[in-house]
Amino acid sequence: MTIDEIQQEIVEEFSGFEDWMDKYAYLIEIGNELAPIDPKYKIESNLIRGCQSRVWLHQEFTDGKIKFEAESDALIVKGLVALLLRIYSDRTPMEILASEPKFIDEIGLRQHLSPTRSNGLLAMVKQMKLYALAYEKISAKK
Amino acid sequence: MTIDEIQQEIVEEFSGFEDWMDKYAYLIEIGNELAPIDPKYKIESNLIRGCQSRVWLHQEFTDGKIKFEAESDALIVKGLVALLLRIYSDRTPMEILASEPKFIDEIGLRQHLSPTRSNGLLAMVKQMKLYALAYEKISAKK
Amino acid sequence: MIPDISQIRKDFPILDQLVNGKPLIYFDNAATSHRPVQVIERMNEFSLRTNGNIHRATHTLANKTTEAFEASRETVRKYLNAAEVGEVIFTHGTTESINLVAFSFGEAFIGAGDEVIVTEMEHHANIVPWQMMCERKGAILKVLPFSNNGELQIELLDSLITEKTKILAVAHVSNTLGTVNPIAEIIAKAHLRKVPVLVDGAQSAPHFKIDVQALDCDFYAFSGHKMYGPTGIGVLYGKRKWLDQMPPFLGGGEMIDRVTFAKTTYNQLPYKFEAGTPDYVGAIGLAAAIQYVQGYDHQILADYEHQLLIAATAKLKQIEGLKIYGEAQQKAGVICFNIDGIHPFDLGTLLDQLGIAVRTGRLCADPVMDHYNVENMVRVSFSFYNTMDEIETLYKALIRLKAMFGTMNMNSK
Amino acid sequence: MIPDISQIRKDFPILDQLVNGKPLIYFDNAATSHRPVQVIERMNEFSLRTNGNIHRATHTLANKTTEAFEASRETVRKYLNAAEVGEVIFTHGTTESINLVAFSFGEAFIGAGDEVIVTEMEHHANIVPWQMMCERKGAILKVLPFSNNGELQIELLDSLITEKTKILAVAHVSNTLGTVNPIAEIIAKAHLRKVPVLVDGAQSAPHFKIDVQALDCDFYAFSGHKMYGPTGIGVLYGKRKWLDQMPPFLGGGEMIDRVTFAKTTYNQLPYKFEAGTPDYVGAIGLAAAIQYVQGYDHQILADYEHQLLIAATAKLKQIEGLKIYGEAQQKAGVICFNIDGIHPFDLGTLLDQLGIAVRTGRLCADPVMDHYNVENMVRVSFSFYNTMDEIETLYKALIRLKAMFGTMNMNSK
Ligand SMILES: Cc1ncc(COP(=O)(O)O)c(C=O)c1O
Ligand SMILES: Cc1ncc(COP(=O)(O)O)c(C=O)c1O
Repeated sequence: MTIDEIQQEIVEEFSGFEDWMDKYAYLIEIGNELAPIDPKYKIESNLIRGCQSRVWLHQEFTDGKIKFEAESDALIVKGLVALLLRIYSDRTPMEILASEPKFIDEIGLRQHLSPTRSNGLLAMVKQMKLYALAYEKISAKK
Repeated sequence: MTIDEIQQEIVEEFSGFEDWMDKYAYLIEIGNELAPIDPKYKIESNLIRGCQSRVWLHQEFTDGKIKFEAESDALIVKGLVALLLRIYSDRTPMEILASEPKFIDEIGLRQHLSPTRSNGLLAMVKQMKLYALAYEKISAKK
Repeated sequence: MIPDISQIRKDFPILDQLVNGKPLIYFDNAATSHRPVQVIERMNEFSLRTNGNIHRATHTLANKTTEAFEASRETVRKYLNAAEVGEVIFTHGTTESINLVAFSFGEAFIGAGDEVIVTEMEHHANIVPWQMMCERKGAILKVLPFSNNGELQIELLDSLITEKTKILAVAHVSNTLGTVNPIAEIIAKAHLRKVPVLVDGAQSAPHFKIDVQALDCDFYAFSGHKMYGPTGIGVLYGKRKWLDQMPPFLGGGEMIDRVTFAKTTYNQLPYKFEAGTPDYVGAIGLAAAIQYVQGYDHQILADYEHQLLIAATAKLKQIEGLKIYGEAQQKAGVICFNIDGIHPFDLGTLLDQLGIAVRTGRLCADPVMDHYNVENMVRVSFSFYNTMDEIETLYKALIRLKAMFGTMNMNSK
Repeated sequence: MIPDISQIRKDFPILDQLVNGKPLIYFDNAATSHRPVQVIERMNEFSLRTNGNIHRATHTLANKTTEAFEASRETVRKYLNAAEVGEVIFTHGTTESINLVAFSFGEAFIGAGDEVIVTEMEHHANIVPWQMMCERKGAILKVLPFSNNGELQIELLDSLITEKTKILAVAHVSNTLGTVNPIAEIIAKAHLRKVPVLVDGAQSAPHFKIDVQALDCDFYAFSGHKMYGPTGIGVLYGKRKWLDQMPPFLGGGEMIDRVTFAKTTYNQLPYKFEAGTPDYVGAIGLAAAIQYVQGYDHQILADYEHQLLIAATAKLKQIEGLKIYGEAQQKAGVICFNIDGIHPFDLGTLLDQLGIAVRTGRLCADPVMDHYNVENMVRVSFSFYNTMDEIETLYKALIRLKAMFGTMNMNSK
């Protein structure tokens, strides 16, 4: 599936929830189910420090695709991290650079990506794009 | 005449003016007519520095009475200075300490004695009282 | 006696709104309180009728403004029971007040090897200015620790103070632990050793009537926006004997007597420390806030806030896995806690969905986080416009959210 | 083109009042301007609906407040055409902005024997902070003089700048002489010698649209209350390359990354320089003021103000014995003068009786007083809400008062 298709899929998953409570419960659930990042990657240099919650982001570039692993200490953030990984991990740099995580807006959780909400999520998206940009350049050189 | 009588006299003099313009014109006139202070007294230690205008105050104590001389660079202030001298100069320390320059209020110029109006006038009154207090103490000791 | 809260709430129309579809419950008063309409109206009236820049003016608007500004100073002086208005300096908040003292007291009195004491429970605003000054001066910052229950270990004070100790800075009320520190006792101890004391009153001024002379503190700092006044205004009280010896902090208009390029002389107190156009509208708003609070019996408001604290504490303690940080004998207006297995960010986010505003995070008190070895906390803080019903609603919300996470944690085990 | 002034005046109800029984004529705009109802309403609405302390919060009111505060920063950034919001720091006014730079730039870059250049026409706020810093650092303050007509002697700049010169601070518009300094030229000259330039924009921001990138200034400071915004808020623009290298000014909340007693690390720009709870209501008011002004064509307002200046200058010059201080080619919004034999205090007092608000005194510019060897001056300063009729009334009032003193002076001769 393309990034956009997965985003669409997520939006549909969330459209079932009438109550915000169910929506957050679901987020928490998928946050809870996200496989923990390998402890050896839970290091300072992978840490994106929001004021309220922390996100660790690790990546590897193989076969032209970036594989991301990530985790957060807050479950709601971790749920959102899981969704972001679902769309952005295992993608080519070009794919990552070409798309925005607009699903967050559409499922009514835009506030969590606001630049004034320092939970680390927006910084995580930025960081993923930066990696994509870097690998893009490297690939182009080859 | 007592201080209070002179204050009453001044209030009557001013009651004739209907227009503020005439009142200020009169103030300026008496300011203008005030004999200048002897230049040798126009010294830093006699200077009361308001932000807007300056007042020089000199005093001498003879025969139980304080004689004040004063001047200001602003004419309106000088007019008020003249009125203050008229009531406070050549008085005993007791007389000075016992009375307030309430005429200023009564002739509608109270604002010029406001503590927030730094034209030097309020400081001049305070200074005259301080001299009176000092001489009072000296006289009492004798 | 309980004040008529429903009447009081009418003065705070901001409270009467829905947030995320639920009636707002505002439990973030320690961060900033709301302003009654009386304060806003006074500022409006002033801006729309009187506004003129203050001091050194001959025209009516400016003179009325100067008078209103100085009358506000007198209102603050009376409220604090300062000896004279020269000791009441308008700043832009607690933070600026403390920075002013750290800088100017530091310039006057602190040299290499000297010592400054703060406590482990201070807000960053009462740590960092001292750190910065100590670094500049080569001085040493020493720390009075607190016990796990949230009380300062006063018994260590005597050994902490040395010949080198130049000043001690302590919060009256902690913004995390809620502890009301025994500052009269601390001040007495410090004064025995000739050490002056700065009291950070950011969290006490909103709750208690302060008497700086009775406390005998050397400096007292607070913010308008935490005590029903506007943002951007605060106060530094300082004893004249110190302020007179301290050099100015900021340079500019009004703090000047006479400027030449060769030499500048400074104005008298309080103006020496008020450089630039002061926030006179803010000062007038702060005075209106003080007058608003004084319209009530201060003790009755304080007692009521205490009842809220007691009730909330009792309720929260019923929640299994909830840990309260700070259980000092004397507490005021603030409860910090965590619930096992729930991240404060998650809790804050979900409470917000229920219309309940609490603060979460590190609360500008990293050393307190480190003390308890946690990354974040949840804080609820009260004002006299809060109600017992709101506490009940908070309790129920926490139970509900806990259940939501309870199932989750099961899954992950 | 002349804007519709009667329409504009409706936004400033304060102008529509009697002072001493006469219609108010407000010619003290350089001291402080008035605020349109749009600014006041925006602040009220905010205080009554949204208020919550900013940053690091999970609840709705605080987040809306943070968003409004940061949106205000963006409004300022656009207005100044700064490259990024990190370069836009909210302070409490021009004075604090300049003190911030004097302190933090001083800490970073200035040592014993280094030199700082200011000009002879600066407001005290752009002299004293540098003096204080130079005294602390053992640095030297040098002065670029102006000619009697009120123009800076730019030709001396090249010889004034030495290897030791670390910074130059200059007003964009003088608050006494009204001179619009050729700051682009000054900046270019200074940059050739690698000297950064701080521009005191207190008197230019209210009159011109500013483009800090086009000017290429390193710092630009201004106050809200002089440009139709609230008191207690101001701005410091600074180039990132400098701000990044400068240590923080005040210590406290928000400017912190992480605090331990051993070591404290600081937040990124602009927060590094915004210690304590900012005056977010003030910032929102300032943004509303900028939006208000931008509702008009800026050039049209500026042109109109210029016409007022030209007309007033011509009128005043008709008065015998009236001397204008400052007759630079490029002037804006301000005329200072004296009338032979009449003390400014007397003139100000009597004009006030006629409802006309002017400023008198030393205007926080002692060196300018010393230059012309006078104790005081009278200043009239204009805003776009002033009218040609008001200038006519001022003229007539001066004639009338002069006559009043004329007779007097006769007497005393
Ligand atoms: C040129 C200039 N600089 C600085 C200032 C100081 O501004 P504020 O008092 O708002 O800090 C003023 C205002 O009087 C000014 O005219
Ligand atoms: C104890 C304490 N000190 C200082 C401050 C700083 O106050 P402000 O941000 O108003 O300067 C606060 C507010 O957060 C506080 O709670």
